[in-house]
Amino acid sequence: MVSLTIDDVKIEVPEGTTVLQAARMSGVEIPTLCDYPHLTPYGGCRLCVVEVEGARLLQPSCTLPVSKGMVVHTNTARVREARKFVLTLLFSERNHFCMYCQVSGGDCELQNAAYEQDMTHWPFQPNWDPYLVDASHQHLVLDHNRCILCRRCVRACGELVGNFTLGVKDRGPESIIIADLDVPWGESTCVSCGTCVQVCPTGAIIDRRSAYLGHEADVERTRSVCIGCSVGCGVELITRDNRLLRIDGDWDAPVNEGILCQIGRFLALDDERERIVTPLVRRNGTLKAATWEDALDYVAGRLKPLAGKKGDGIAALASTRLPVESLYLFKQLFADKLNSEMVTSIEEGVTTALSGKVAQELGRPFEGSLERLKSADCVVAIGVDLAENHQVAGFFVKRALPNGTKLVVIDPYDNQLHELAHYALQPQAGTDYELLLGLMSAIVKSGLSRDEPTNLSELAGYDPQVVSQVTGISADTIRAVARLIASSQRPVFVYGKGVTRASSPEVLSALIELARLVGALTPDQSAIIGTKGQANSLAAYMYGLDKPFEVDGHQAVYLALGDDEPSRRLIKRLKGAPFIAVQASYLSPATEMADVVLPVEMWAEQDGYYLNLAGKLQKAHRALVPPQEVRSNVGVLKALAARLGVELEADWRKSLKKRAPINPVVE
Amino acid sequence: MKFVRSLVLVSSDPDSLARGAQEVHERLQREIQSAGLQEEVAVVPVGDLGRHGAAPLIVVYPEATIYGPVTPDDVPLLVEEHLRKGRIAVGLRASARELSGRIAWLSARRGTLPAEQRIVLARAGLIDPEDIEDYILHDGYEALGKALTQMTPVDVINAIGKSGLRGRGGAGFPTGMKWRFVSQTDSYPKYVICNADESEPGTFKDRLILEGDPHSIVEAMTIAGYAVGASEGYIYVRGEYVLAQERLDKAIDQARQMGFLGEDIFGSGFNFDIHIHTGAGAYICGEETALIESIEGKRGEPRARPPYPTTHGLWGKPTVVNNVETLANVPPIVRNGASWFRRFGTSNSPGTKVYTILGNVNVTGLVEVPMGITLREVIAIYGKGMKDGATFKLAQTGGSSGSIVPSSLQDTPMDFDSFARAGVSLGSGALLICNEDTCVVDLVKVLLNFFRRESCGKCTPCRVGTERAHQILTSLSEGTAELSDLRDLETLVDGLSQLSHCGLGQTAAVPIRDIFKHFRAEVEAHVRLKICPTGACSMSGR
Amino acid sequence: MIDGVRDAQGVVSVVQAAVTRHGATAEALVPVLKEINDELGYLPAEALAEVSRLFRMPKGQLMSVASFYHMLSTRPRGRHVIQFCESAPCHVVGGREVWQALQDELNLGPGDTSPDGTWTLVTSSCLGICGVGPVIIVDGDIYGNVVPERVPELLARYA
Amino acid sequence: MPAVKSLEELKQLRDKAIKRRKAKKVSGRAQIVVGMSTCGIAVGARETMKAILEAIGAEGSGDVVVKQTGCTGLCEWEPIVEVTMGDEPKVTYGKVSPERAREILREHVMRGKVLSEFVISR
Repeated sequence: MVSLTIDDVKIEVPEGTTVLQAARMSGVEIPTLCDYPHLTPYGGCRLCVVEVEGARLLQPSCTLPVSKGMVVHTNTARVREARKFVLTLLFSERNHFCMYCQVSGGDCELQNAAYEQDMTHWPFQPNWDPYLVDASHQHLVLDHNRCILCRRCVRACGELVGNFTLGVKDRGPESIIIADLDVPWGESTCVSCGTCVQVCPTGAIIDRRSAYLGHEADVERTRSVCIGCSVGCGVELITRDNRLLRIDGDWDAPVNEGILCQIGRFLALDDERERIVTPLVRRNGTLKAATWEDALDYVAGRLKPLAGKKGDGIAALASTRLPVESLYLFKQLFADKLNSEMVTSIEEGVTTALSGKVAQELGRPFEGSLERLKSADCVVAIGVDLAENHQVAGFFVKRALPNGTKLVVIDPYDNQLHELAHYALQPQAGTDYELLLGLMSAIVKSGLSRDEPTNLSELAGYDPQVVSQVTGISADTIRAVARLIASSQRPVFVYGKGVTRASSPEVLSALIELARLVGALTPDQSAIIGTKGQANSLAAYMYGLDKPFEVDGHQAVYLALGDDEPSRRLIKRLKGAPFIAVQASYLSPATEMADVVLPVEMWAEQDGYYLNLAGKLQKAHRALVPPQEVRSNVGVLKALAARLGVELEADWRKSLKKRAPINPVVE
Repeated sequence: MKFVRSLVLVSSDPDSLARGAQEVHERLQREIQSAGLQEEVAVVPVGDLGRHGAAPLIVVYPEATIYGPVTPDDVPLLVEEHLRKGRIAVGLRASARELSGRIAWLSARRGTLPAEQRIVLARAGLIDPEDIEDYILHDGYEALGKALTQMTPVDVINAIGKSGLRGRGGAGFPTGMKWRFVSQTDSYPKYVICNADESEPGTFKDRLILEGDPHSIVEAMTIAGYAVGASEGYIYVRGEYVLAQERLDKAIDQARQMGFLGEDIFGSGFNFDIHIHTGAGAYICGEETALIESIEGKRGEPRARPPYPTTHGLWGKPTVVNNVETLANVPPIVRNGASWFRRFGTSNSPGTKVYTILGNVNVTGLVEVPMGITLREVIAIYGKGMKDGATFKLAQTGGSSGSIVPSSLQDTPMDFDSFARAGVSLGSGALLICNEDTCVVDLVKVLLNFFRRESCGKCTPCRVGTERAHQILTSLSEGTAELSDLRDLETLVDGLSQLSHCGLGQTAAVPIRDIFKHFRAEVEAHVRLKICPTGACSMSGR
Repeated sequence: MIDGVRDAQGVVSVVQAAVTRHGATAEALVPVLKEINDELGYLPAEALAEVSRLFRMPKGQLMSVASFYHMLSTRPRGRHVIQFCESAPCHVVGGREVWQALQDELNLGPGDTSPDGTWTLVTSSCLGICGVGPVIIVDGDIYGNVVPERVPELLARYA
Repeated sequence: MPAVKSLEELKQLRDKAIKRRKAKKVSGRAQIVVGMSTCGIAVGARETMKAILEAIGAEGSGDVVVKQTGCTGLCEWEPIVEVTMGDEPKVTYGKVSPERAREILREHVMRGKVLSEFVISR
């Protein structure tokens, strides 16, 4: 600990703390612009300067580490003059006429800083030169006129997302933010994660959708969980008048620490499907609006006679985007109470079969955590394209690469991570098993293994030379990759549903064995991460909702789609079903075929829990009030159960531990 | 170069001229001619020597004897006694009462020869820089041999420390202390970097050393490596210095062949090798942390300090960064000892300093003289006086440090401390001598254009401040400025010097501050009267 | 300097030659860019794309570095590049008049290239040859003690 | 060349070189040194060097050694040429254009007559 004095108050802070952090710890506010808590301090804007006794010049508090006995003054006349001077220069640099800017009025950090310093004008002649506005991006606009060159966007793009699309061209007064080799932003390698817009302090980067829709001052913010995929990123839903304006990453969310991907930030807002606002019942061949009483009675009437029937009873399918509570009620109602043998989820277990197996073999409820990925020095990605799906997990990998983390990608098919990988292995489809054993054999031969292989005799047949014949990957490459993985300190294995021959469990056994061999399985934590599917696919798996969906022969189909979109394959299978009830938020080919449609809340309207890919349980919160006739998924299932005369148990937590009941759920 | 035996300065300010200085000067030249001394004695009219009561004054070097007031009739005696017989013409000396004030220090310099003392440039222009044998013939690699076979690393650091050698890049940090910091840091590997990114306007001393004596740098870096425990060195050579790069390349090759680089140098078990890294046109890379960023393949933006390169330098490892001229002092110090080095210069700034003399003087060039010489001496002795007999107005002492030294300070000894006391900076040693036709606004506008071009753009004060200052100076020179612009300019001076991240922005303010301090009336004339007193500014927007 | 007819493959081979000579480590980046710039006259996008690939360096980062250094150009340049030293030492000994003479001959602003692609005129900070200022450099040939009258003759050597 | 492994070896190397050079001087050869630094080159040192080499070739004045050196800092006088005849003291010429270089060769090197009007130091 280091003790120092800030504004006459003595405090103790850990070594390596910056003066800015120390000041904030002791409740002293120092204005900043280029600094951002989640980015490496840059020391560029100079707004945060403070007076340090003994130092000739004012010091930037954001980059200055504390030292013993330091005496700091943050609000002397000299400091205030300096802040004003810095702001004066920034205002004179480009076009900062606030009245024409969409983020003025409380949203602009530059403007707010000026208000704090009681600035009403600036003495320097402003710069009248117009700068470009790059409006080529699908979601964002880059207006160089408002840019203060703080480089937060550049740092966020590199440090947080690992994408490095944004950069700074030229230098000095000519400096300008660019994308790639100075191409239009919309034509660049930008992945539209939008982290830049979230960190931009001014109106230089604005979001097309929410821009010019009023001030940030009168919005509501709701912390929730993104249900775009199984990563489970924390989000902040920004709403006004029951309208969703924007989605920000939640900086305090432990999973994603503020970053989001395009799906979570932008695409979630772009839902153009038609909303169902009242229950519908098919009469004379057409769906007609009905009361909830009529609709529920109709469904209950059709389902009740089918209770207990196997093969010719009810086939029930739930979306894995539904909250845990709904999945639990759904499972109870159809599997436990109505005794149907065909109760499953929309993923049909495809994405979770592997992880269930891994967890079982490891004797633990869930696999490795994403935290592990953030600190890995070697990532082996098998059958998963982290640039395409589960993108935020991909960002953790990409951003670690400049710090020396090695990446090995094993995927027979096109994979956007191939070009970033130190080794991009494309084995013949269906030869993953051989490749994994080849790697193990090479590790054992090189003497780098950290554990005794349990399958030593088997390995003998998988010399890299032999394996190269099967997989099409050269023996030298196999040896090199083996050396790379085995010599790293914190290797992490990420796999997805693309693992070929997924049906054969030995691939996974091999992967587990490989991980064990290189020390990636320690008693307290495993470094194997399966990416799984949608937001609640792990929960669906835990409730046993993971079998292939068969409609043929069943007399009724109940689909709890929520706001999910049915696949063409699913629609095909529904053809010819005698009775279809759909519990959904939007019109879709499935509702068109339905006999009864029960309107439910979409994701932003519901409260509920989600179990992410690493077994972390998180709560999503309602940010919007649903249309009047729309009910919650839980409410619909409960009402249906009541009509069927069935008692449902509400404690979903207990059963969530059932499938692998060894350790408690991480909460 | 013709090294004259005696140098005679004649004060020729308006006051002296009114009292007959012109006649004294002419008489002096005639007498010297008739005495046949014209090859040995140089007569130089200089500006104001101060002490108008005793004008016209004559100062004779090397004895620094001051005579005055001198009449034409005194001249024959003075020439006969002092210049022919070498005796001081006692009766003609200025009375002690007249020796107070600005020129009083002159007597303190009595006995100092107006000749050069070459330590770092000893071999430049003497040896074939592409021939290692020539270097060895002139004591080359002896210091390295001595260090490696007869001294411990601590001995070497102590020797450099005791010598009082201070960095010649501009800041004047004690070299021995820097080496000690690195040697005491317990993190490996360590690096030695030679900062050869010389880009100060008007400075080319390092180029001369690199082009004329490249082996001295190779030798010095190897000694530094031994002292601090580094086995790898980088020479960051300015991209524009193509010839220097070629010569260094050859020198390193030859040194490797003869075992002065590589493994087990001088049989001592010490290994060292040097890479050349070329810059690509960025003045800011002369700043040591920007230089390190540049070697690491990044934009040359200065890092936040602390931590300093001595603990977190290249690739985050302890690193010594020394300027070329600083390093060139190392082998002679190791060879001859610290006390030998202390014989030159002043006690706080021992050794010599290389100055480049440029601008409106008769002879431009580069000299290496002991620390503490004055501007007046440099102009008179080495510059051979002002060109076309013009009057000295100001000197600009090198880009980044950029002080503008008015003629009133030309008698301040040029060493780190005296200059600092006078509120000016010694800088890298460039002396741009300007005559009375130089407009300070025009000159500073050119300087600020340089700073805005070379600003890296990282910090607001420098990125915007240099631009705004240049804008205001331009409007001054065009006659379109208002009085409020002068206030803004002064605000910029304070902000730039107080808030900039690195030396570039901090010192960009210095020349502006200096002209406000020393030439305020001239600056204000551009606004109040809308005229340029020297006629240099076009005042097109008037 | 630039022949203007190098095809994409030619550009790539220049890049590869430079990388072969210096390597593809971080510290080789600036030297490699410099060599490519010398060879091609500037850094075309194809060359930077290839550097990005070989150094495994994202394009945005690469451009940030490449555009920082004034000896590197990311824009095409004329067949002959004239560097004019605009620093104070050259300025006070007649640099301004030489600049005027260059203007009279070429009528180009700083950084401009003549419409026929013959000349690019760039200003430069001090080149360290102040002892013989004013200084101009044409295609790497250094000329000192330049007086305005000499400018037409100097340019004629290249036209 | 074998690596130098001690101060003693370095001294021996130097002594040998000194002897070798002395022998050259006594033989009465002329040594011409041209200052070849960037500033010298900027004002024509290459042309001067070329003129000297061509003139020597053309007139077959065999016993002349031409060398280069760096810059002494006399920018004003560039290009600078030093002429040393045998063991006579060195004569330094300033502002040596190609024509002047040819003249120096003709008068000083061939006929031993120092062209004092161009001498800046001797």
